[in-house]
Amino acid sequence: MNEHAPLLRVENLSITLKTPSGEQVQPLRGVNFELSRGEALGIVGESGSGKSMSMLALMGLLPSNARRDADSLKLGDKDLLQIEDTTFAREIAGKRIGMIFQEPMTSLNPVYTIGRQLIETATLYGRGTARAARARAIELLNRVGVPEPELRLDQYPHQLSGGLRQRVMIAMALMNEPELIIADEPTTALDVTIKAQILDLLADLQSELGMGMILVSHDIGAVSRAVDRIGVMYAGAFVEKGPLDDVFEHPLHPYTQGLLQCAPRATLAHGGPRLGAIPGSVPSPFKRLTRCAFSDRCPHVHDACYGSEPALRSAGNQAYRCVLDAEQLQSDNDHSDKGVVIPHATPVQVEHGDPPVLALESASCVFTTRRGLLGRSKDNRAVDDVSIALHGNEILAIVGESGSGKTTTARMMLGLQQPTSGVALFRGEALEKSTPRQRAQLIQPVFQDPYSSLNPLRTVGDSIGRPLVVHGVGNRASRRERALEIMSLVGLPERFYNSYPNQMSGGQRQRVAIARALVLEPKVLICDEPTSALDISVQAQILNLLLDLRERLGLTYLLITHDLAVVRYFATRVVVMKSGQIVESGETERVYTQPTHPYTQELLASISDPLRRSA
Amino acid sequence: MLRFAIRRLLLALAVGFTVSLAAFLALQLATDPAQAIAGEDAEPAVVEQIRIEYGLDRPLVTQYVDWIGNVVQGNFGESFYWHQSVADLILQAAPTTLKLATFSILVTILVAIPLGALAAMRPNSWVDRLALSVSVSAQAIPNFWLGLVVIVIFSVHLGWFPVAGDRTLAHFVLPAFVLGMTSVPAVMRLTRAGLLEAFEADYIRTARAKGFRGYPLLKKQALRNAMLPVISVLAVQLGNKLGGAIITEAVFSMRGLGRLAVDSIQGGDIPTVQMLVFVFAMTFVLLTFIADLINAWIDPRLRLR
Amino acid sequence: MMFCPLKRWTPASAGALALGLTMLLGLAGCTDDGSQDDILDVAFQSQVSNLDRTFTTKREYIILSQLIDDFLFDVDPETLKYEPLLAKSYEFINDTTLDVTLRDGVKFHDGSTLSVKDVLYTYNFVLDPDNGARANRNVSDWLESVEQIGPMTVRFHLSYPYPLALRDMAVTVPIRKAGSYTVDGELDKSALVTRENGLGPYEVVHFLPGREVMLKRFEDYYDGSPKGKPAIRQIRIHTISDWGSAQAGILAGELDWLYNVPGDIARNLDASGYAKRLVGPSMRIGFLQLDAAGLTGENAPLTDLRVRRAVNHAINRQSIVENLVGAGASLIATSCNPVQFGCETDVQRYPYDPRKARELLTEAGYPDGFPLTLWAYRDPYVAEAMAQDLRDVGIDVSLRYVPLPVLNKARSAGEIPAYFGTWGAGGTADVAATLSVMWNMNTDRNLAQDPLIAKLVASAERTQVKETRRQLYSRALKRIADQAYWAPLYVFPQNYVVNKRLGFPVPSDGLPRLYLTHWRSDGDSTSGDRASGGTVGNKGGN
Amino acid sequence: MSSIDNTLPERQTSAGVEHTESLITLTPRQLLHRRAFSHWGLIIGTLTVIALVLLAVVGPLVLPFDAYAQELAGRLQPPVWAGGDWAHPLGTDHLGRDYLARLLIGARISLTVGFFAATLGCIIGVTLGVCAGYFGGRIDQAVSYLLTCQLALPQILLAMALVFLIGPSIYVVIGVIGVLQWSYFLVVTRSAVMRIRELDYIASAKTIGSSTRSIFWHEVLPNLRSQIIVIFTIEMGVAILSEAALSFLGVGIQSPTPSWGLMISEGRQSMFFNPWLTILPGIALFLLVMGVNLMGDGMRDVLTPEGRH
Repeated sequence: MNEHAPLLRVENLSITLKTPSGEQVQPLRGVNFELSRGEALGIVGESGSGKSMSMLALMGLLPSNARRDADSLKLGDKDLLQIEDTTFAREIAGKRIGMIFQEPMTSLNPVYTIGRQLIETATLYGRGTARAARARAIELLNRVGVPEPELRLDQYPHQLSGGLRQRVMIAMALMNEPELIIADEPTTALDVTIKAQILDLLADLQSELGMGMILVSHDIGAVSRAVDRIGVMYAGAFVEKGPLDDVFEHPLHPYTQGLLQCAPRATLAHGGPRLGAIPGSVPSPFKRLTRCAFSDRCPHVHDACYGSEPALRSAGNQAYRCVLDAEQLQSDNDHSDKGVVIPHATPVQVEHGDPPVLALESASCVFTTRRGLLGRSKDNRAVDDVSIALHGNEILAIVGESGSGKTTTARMMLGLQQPTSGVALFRGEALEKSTPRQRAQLIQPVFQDPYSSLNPLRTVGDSIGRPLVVHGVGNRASRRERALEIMSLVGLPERFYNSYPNQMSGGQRQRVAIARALVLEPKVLICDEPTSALDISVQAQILNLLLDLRERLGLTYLLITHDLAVVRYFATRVVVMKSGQIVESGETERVYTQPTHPYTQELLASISDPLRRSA
Repeated sequence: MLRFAIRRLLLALAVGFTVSLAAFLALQLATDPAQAIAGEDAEPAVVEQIRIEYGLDRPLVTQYVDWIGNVVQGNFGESFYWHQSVADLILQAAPTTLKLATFSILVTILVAIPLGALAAMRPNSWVDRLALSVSVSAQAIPNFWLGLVVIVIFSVHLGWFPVAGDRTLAHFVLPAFVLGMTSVPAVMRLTRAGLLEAFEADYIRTARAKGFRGYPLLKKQALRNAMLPVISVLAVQLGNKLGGAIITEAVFSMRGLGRLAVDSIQGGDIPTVQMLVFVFAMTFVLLTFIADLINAWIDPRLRLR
Repeated sequence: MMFCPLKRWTPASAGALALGLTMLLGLAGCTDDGSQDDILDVAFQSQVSNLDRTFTTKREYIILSQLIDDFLFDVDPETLKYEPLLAKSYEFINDTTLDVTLRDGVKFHDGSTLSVKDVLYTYNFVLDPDNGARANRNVSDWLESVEQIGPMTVRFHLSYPYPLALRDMAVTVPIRKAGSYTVDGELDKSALVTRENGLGPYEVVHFLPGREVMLKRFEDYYDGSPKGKPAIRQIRIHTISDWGSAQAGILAGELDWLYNVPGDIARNLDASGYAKRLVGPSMRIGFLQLDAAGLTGENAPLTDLRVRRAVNHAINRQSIVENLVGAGASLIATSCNPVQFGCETDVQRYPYDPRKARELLTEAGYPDGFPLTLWAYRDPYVAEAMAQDLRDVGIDVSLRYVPLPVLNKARSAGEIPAYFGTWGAGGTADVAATLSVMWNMNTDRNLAQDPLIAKLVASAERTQVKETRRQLYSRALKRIADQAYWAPLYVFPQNYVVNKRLGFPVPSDGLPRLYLTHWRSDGDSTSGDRASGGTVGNKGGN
Repeated sequence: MSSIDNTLPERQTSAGVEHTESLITLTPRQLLHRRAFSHWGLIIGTLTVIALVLLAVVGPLVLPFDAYAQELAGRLQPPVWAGGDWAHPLGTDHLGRDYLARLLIGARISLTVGFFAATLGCIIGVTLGVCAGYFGGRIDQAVSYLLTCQLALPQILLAMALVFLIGPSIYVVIGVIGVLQWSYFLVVTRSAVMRIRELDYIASAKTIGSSTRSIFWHEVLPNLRSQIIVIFTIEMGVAILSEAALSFLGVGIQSPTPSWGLMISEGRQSMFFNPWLTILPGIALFLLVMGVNLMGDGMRDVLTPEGRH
């Protein structure tokens, strides 16, 4: 048709899922957007918001129990609603639309070579000759930054690192020179430094090749690195759309506002304002919504919100879904942002003078693997000569990428892992000299995955009361009382007492885990990635809770994380680890502002902050 | 690779000797081989003569250690009962069992894998239900009984196949069917499960995004991954069939290794039983080794070892 | 055999089956007439692992040996008399000297001619204990030496007057060609295991151990043999150890001859019209052996005579024989087969009387019975019926049905209080073959350990005077019955199931002579040619 | 407490599409019930097994037939539909014993052997599996070797030798089958324990000071329960068939005790002439094993839905 027709037009796209129990679910409820040629659109939202689902719907990759409805679904002048799935597969999929997925580890077929997988994309249905495809594959691998491409063609996915695999995925998506490339959470599984490289590569390729690109992510910072426009999804629909800078600078929808406020920012100095958490979590897609989807979490909610779901309204370049006027929303946001500055939890006096509460001295940890009774053993040095001191009341963060040894370090400090050499000290005494029960009363962990940290067969009350049972404290009634007390401390309503973990959301489970850790009144909490499995709004709730608890109970935290933003917001002191060794440590602000080690500098360079970019 | 092969061979030997020791002890304690050799009406003097002649009066430890020594030197011993070298006996009986095992595993493959694949392509369809019914039934039918039933129907009433024995290929049709059906449930379920799991894998989503659909998706993307556990199980099943076709061989009066084993046990022929058990165990371990090799060929991730 | 095209059905033609089902059904009806190919298909239950009678003892080998070997003497299947076979004539010079003159022109299967040298070699081989011939124990006992005294005459020197010398020569010592067991100058006992060089009416075509023996008529078999020239060209011996398959084989026309067939099966097959059943006598008797000596424990209940008598009274032999064993069986009250020489039948009898049995048990101090393990290795139904009879009088019997080697092991370890035993006496019509084995003091078969009986039997074995022997045996058997050491049961019938077109003379000693079989031209005759050995060949040519 | 501003909203919600809201409000037990009562295979299997158990338990007490009484004169009578009479509805066997009564007692034998053999196998397999999975290292390697030996051992051969050695009785049969059938328990518990061992709630139990034994009993074993129940059921089916096979080969249950496998073997002698002797126990065996297997499959679907395929 004409040159000015949008590359992609999606009107009122909905998905209905039928569950095995016969219920109807609507994970996507009327999504509209357009994408011009050469434009990059970012779609952000928390898990369950429907962002990935809408992309799968576009590509015809929905599960068999899903039904797709739309008023219009057009790629250029091709009406995708009118063509058979086989035609779509032949003419569109992989040819005019290329797609990149989240998990580079599993998204490539492990049993075939890289070359075969690249080439088959271009030869399927007689799209091209194998020889041409091979040349194209080499050229593309070169372009996406895969060294020695000809060698790589004969390698298998497991022989490549995660970053390289994602580059291969990108090359694969580009094999047939698509008009549109869809990247669904392309960097979520990657380490921070790689993440930045991949995003920059995508942005470069998009502008260089003039393709349309849709970048889907839960990470606002990541998206901001590579797109022009942004759409924010909530509960199966867009709540706000607009040019990147406009949306970030003047968020209109209360959800967008909340989202921006609750993300800790690596560019803001430690001890900034308290995170603006959005209470609650995303509504279930099982409810038929007859009101604003955000109404039960919204600070501005009033009667009009319950009548029906508001339509998208436009304000300048932006569009938003709210009953309130743009000006009012704008001012409310400014008000909450600058007016009532909720302060960061008051810094508690750190007892640097005293001997450290918990320390590792020249600790190393070597794992020996042996294959079979007669096999040769192989040593893997996970932690190499690490000394860390944790002082009373401080929040010490250990930061590093995967494989840096930070979790092993934490396990040694918990007493779960014996150092191969060196020693773990608690208040100057060797940790191993104390009994597990003595340790338990002083140090407790909070783990990363709230799904695996609770025994699925125990109720919340039982899980929280379990340490008391093990330590033989109190009787049944007193334990129940104590558990309820702690539940209220961590913000869990009493009615959860008899619930099972499978009945709870991730944030709620993490509260249960924290409650269980607190029930013995320990002095130190060792938090291993406590929020990395949680949505960003829930992360803020948990971080705030941890800060409040520290203030109330005088706790000392050891935080293990890969998230540089969380560290700067949360920690008083930071230790940077790489390959089992400490490369840098010091006061948080000092490390963030004057990093000395090149690796720290590299880490910090990978930070992408939407507001800093727009600023 | 070579180290791996050698290690597997050592494992096979160790397992073989351990297992044959169990057989040796069990039989020594249970039967009187000398009497078995002599037969029903033998006179005691003859039995005693036989006992000395075959060295059955020596201490058990000596007997077993001597046996190991002989096996290591490649001497598999003389059967008391059959008056032949055990190696010859096994070589004579092996073709029948090998044929039976091969045909029956072919039956298994030809029935189970297509059925499992069809079921996986259309989960919860009528094909799936049919496949499930076949598997549930095949799992519940005692195979010795099925053997009798098919003999009555196909051999005696219809006269299509010979009744018993192993002379011609036609003799193998019914037993291979009966024995093959015993492995169908496991293999079919694994095929179906493997494919369903593969279909849900991320790389299949990638392939679908590239334009793969339908049969090419199954054949070029999912099948190879799904076959890994199937191949391991087929190896185990083949091992069981080589070592354990006892009932089928009994029902169809075939004279393969299973029959040889039963006769040797009943006849208290320790050298034969010991060697059979040893060979079975070795075969089993080596078959799993071969399955591992095939799997490593299919899946490059397994080649690291 | 079945010359059905379907025999060549292979998996490859699976498609054809689906397409032409109807056609195939039509073809499936093609019948098998065993006589067409002139092969007699025979099934043994027990596998044949060795063709050499010199080193084997089982019944199957004796049958086989009848076909491929000849002996100096032969047992007439009708009269059970010992007749010269390879011998042209014989003469007892005195009690301990026997001269045997050989026939002329007798050929081995390899074409060489039988000479005195071969006979001397054979007997000397057997006499040397180092050679391990199975007959050594029997023969070396009574035979001192052999020597040549004429061009075709051999003299046997006996150590003492031995009544069963001719039997041993007729059953246990097949004549071998001189040097048969010497291979490359060394003794090789397995020289003839797979490829016999015999003198018998059939020669081996091929032998698959444990599986199949194929024999063909030996065309150079000597004229004038009492065995006669065989009628059927080939005999194939299968091993089918299971009665289900054997029946199926008969029904499908794949087998022509079965023996030792359980009564039920024989009856059923006969009634089916596919084959006919022939019943003949056998030498085998069945009995319960009781631990009278207390081998399983000094105060074992069976050491008490009253308990043993109770056991004898408790078993309903009549019902068992009528219902389970079937036609051809006969009850016995004494511990031997009445057709045997010396088998005294006028002994103490214990008729079926459960009440008496209970009384005896009460008398013996077991009013509530006692636990007893009854062992058995064959005829499970009979064993079960007996177990039930014993339970009915209050003995708490648990039946232990095991393969023979297991039973033997337990018996030699003295762990068997009672077992259901059988004894075929090697087909010998003389109680010596039963009593000397069962009642000497050294055998673990002797659960009574009665020295008196052992002595009687031993002295009977050392005399050639028939009447003396008869009296000694009679005393022994009467004592056995008085003491109720055994519970004698019945003489086994010998059931044969044969192709309806097969002529097979039923032997009176239970040892089938397959060389006497022939195809009948009168087709479906129902009259079994019972013991009609005379109808075939020229028996008794001497 | 009230100073903490982030208490949860009253309305409970979920983020995942994979969970349905109504399911998420159920306790694990309710979830189980709901899944169980909508699973047809499970229902049919369970009903079959219950029916057979009732027949086995109650039948012999109610019916006027004796499974052991021999009546040699009345042997091999056909069932009623084949010309027999109601004195013996399913006819009589080779010794004139009532076939119906024997079939019912045979059900007891099958169930008893199946249950106890699976129990024995379960104890052995789970013990080894938990040890191997939890401790790993040399213990794991030793157990693996044991497993290889067990798998490499032709089971029927050893079973025969053992039965000859010890003498056939129901205890020996249970022992033999149990001792030879634990590999599945071992393999599954081993890998499950290896997985559970790495879960954070085990680490958490350690850090609250639980002893290893307490972790075994309170954290690991309860979470194996579903898998063990499922395997137990499946292995029970296998054990029932194994018993039948051993008895068929004459090295299992000893007559006069009726076992279906033994009855098939006895009936086999006259299968061409008295086919019911073979067919009836075969069908009974088929029904029971199918019932047990359907139950096992159903329980797998219901108890461990994550491994549904």
